[in-house]
Amino acid sequence: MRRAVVLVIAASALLSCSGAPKPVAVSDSDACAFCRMAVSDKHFAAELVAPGEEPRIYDDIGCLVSDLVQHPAPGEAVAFVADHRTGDWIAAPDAIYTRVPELSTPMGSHIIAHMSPASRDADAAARSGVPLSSTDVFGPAGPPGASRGR
Amino acid sequence: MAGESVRTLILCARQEMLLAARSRWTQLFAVVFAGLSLAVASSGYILSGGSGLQDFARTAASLVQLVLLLVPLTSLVMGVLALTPERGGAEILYAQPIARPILLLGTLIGLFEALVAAEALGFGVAGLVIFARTGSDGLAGFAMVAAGSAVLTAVFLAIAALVSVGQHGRKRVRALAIALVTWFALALLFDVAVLAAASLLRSGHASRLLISSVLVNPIDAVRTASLLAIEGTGAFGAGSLALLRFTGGPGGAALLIALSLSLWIVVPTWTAMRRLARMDIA
Amino acid sequence: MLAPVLFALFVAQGQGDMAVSASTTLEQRPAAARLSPLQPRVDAAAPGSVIDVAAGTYTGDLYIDRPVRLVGHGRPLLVGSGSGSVVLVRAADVVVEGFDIDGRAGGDLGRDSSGIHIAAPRAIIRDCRVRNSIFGIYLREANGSRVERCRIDGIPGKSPGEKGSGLHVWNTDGFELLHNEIVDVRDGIYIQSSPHGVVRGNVARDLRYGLHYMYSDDNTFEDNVFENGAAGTTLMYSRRITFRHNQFIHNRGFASVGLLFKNCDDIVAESNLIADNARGIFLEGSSRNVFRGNLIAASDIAIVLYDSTSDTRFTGNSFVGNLTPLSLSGRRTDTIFADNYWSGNESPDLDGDGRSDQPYRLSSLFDHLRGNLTAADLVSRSLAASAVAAAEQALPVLDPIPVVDASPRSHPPVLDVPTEWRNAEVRRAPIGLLASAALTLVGALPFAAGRRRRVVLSGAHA
Amino acid sequence: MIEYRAAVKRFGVQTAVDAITVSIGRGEAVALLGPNGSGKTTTLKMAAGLIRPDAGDVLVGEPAFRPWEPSARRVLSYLPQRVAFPEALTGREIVEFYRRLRGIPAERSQAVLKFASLNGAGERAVGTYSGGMVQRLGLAVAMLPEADLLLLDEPTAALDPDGLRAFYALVEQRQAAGRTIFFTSHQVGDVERLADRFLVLANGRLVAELSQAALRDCLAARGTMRVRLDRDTPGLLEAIRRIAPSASRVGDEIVIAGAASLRPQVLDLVRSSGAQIRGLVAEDGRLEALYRELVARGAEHTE
Repeated sequence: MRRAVVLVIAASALLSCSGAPKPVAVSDSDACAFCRMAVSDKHFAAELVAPGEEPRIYDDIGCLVSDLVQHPAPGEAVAFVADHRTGDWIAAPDAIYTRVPELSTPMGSHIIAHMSPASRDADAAARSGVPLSSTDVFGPAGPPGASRGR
Repeated sequence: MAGESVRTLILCARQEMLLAARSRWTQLFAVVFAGLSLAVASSGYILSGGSGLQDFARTAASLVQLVLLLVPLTSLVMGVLALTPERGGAEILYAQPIARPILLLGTLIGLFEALVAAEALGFGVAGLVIFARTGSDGLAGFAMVAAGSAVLTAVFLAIAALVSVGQHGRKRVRALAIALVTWFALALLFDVAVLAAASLLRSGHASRLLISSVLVNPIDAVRTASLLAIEGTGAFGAGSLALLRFTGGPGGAALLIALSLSLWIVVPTWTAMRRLARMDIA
Repeated sequence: MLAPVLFALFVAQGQGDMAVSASTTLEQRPAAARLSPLQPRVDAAAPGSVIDVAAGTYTGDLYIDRPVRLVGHGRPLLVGSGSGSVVLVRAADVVVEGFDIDGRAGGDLGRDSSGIHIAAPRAIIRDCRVRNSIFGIYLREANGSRVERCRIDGIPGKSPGEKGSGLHVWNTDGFELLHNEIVDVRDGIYIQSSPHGVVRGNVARDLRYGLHYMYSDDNTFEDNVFENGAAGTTLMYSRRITFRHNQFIHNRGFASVGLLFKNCDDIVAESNLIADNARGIFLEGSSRNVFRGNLIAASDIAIVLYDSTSDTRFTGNSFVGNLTPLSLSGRRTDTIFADNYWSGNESPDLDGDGRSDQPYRLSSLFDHLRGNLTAADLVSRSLAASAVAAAEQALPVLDPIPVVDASPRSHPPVLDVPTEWRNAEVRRAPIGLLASAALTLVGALPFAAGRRRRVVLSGAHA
Repeated sequence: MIEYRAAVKRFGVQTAVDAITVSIGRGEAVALLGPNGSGKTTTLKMAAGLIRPDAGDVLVGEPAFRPWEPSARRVLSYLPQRVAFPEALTGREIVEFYRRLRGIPAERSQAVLKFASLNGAGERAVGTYSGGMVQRLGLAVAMLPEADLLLLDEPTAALDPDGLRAFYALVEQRQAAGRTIFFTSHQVGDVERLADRFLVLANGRLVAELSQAALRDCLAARGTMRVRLDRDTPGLLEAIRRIAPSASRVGDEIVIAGAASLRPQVLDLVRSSGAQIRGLVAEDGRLEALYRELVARGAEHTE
């Protein structure tokens, strides 16, 4: 009995340890929180992480944008987008965006993100694209989350 | 010295197994478990309203439910009955020049063997029906269910040992009552409480609470492991994904479940042994 | 300057009112070095002529720019150059039949590299087998084309993100996909911005989605089998799709679902079999849909309903052997359930009108909880979940949003659903039987040995 | 063989055994007497290693070990007041189990079963035994080892005649072999003949310790003589009271309590009074009387 109590306390300790939102890895089996399609290609993915909430994962940056219109993010939420070349997560305010009309993204937004101009330059798929600012993508308020000071 | 202890363990285990094999309760359990397993295995095929869906996973999942319902309760009750001897039964045993923990451990092993034998009988009978009609794809899952049943037996015998220690003679009824309350708490109250708490929390916290509780509660842990083994990651829909993300993948989940269940076996047994070693047989 | 436009575009698209327009640039005639030895015969053919190809292996890509009929005899094998599509159809009224095509895993997703890539109207592809190709057969603005009796196998070992569709239809008005078999691709049949299509008698299995509509109105599909995928069929941002007599079966992954509706309106689903799925039917943001005479069986959850769904009717369906009939996400629903059969309904029919005398309650407190909290799935099959349901039977006030079938059938209706799945083969597992027999024996042994017997003591004498 | 050094045992607020110090040597047969609840069983269980003292110490064997160390219990065999065995097992299976547990040669099983008059019932389940048979089975288990120290808790209380016979035979045989026997009783009469020495407990305290000789003296000193006379002789009672002050007349008898040495003088007085003696009963003191007296005295001490 006493042990069970200790375990419950340990479990609640686990629950309470949530610092700054961190991105979670995407699996094939994740469904897009907006369009419900499987997130099959992590290079186009995005996600919204808020403390104490389940992460919301999107298969396309466009889905993140659309979902934010319908369900505004809580104040502490941070959005992440995948670097199209490497698949690594970048805080959405820090990413640079490109619209590539020739590239079909899972939901057809044609928008991809990169960590830096260097990463974009190294990505053959982005060459024919048009650079966008984060307000171009997310509207005047910009993406949820503060810039991580790059 | 160690060899002698092992010999004593085997002796006690064999004695207890003989006793349990002759016990009406064990025999009743074996018959009921085999009967219900057989019923589950046979009815798995007429589940879908006469359309004859042959679904191994469904059948095996029903077997899991049967195990989760019967095995903890039986193990607790059998354990308490065997470990709370009548007045005068404990004294003559514990006055022998054998450390009490060894006697307890031996008894537990014997009980475990007898109950697992009864369960094996049930699984064997069910398996004969199941594998006469489905391929061998489900073999690993089926073995996993049987193993889960054995683990659950060990867990609840360990709890029975902890509940029973020192409760011989007239205190037997008290031990039995405590055992039943423990069963009720682990089988039902715990999950209900967790669900109630989760419904009040934010989604992330609620997820983590639910997942931790499923790992912590031995009945939930065995159910989760067995159903994942049978049905794969589809067993709990998106819940499986949350679980695997929390535990860092199937390996991590297996490890945590194994750890939780080992603790449930080792800690109560060890505590019971320690308490028995120090207590007065008044 | 661009920003507001772009932003508005996403939002509009999110509402499902807009078709996606742009795509990649069209692949043109490959360089001479990549061309197939058959290319000169095509280049020399008069429009309307038949090119007969004998058995053999032909390596290189084939560019068809005139209305010809390419007929393989003895299943000639066309092996692509490995840098793009193998057969490119660029003229109307082309027929290709009787070929095996190997894409050599070449080309890339962004360029729509396919076994057969069609960008012209009224093509007919028949009796072809495509393997090792990113896309199987691609219809791009190919109005009135038909693909029949083809078999597509994807590139083994690739992740879904790297694969293309088996049959891909884009911006095509009017098409027929008949009796094809598709295995191990991303989506079996993917239809985008393409109205007036017919999809009939196909089998798609072991893949992500069996059939996937995006922004494609006025479509029909029937007599297909969608098996063992992340979803049987997903209908997204489309209207007026009618489908009947299909099978959505064995879709059993994490988030797997037999049928998924996302922002689809005016859909009619009739006489389909939706069985053995993790979730049978998933409905979100969809309106005015009708489900009639379907059999929904052996799912963990028969229907997942988001409160963004409106004005949807389930009538005359049979729900059999599902662990849970309904999971409702959100706070309300106006979905109508009437005249369905529910195997979990035990309420009697005393007046003999074929309907239970009591309405059947589909919702429960627990299902409501799990509808809004995915991890609750983990305890969905616990005693606690059953206890919560039982408590609610006694105290219906516990259910926050009651959903009922007002006139549940007391007996399963006779439905015109496909039946092949019922006769799954009976297999035997000798190892399983042997192990079970051993288990029975081992289990019985202690009980047999425990029977009292005379103990003979060595050296026992007075 | 057994040594209690200011051993104390409390159960909650109650002190069951209160600083007992006593030593029992090899080959002694010592009886522990006292009323119910005086701490006899607790004292015995401390020697059997079933109960640990809260303070003080208990040692058994030579060399001496604390009996709650399992190996120390090799020297002893303990028979509780009431035994119980699993009903589904046969007598023989139980004896065999304990025999193997202590690593005793196989032929002992048959011997002890026979000794306890159970050789006919050895193959029957214990569930079919009478209470006396179960107790005899306990005796059989207790005599399996040739233990140097026999600890017996109320051994005769639940025994049937067969059991009593076996029990006396066992004790005499072990005494003859120089084993130590420590047992409790509150049915003193049955065990008088077995013990060399008597310890009397009251409220957990040792109130008296008597050798058999001292016990005999005590008993003699607490004897009674009742003389029935044919007629009433005035002055005789007063004459007797001069040498035996407790003398009294009860009906037609004169009852004289006191040491046996007084009796000749008393009889002389009777004879000289001229009365005829119709009946005469002379007996030593009963153990119960002594024991009640000692308990009463012990109770005074505690207050």
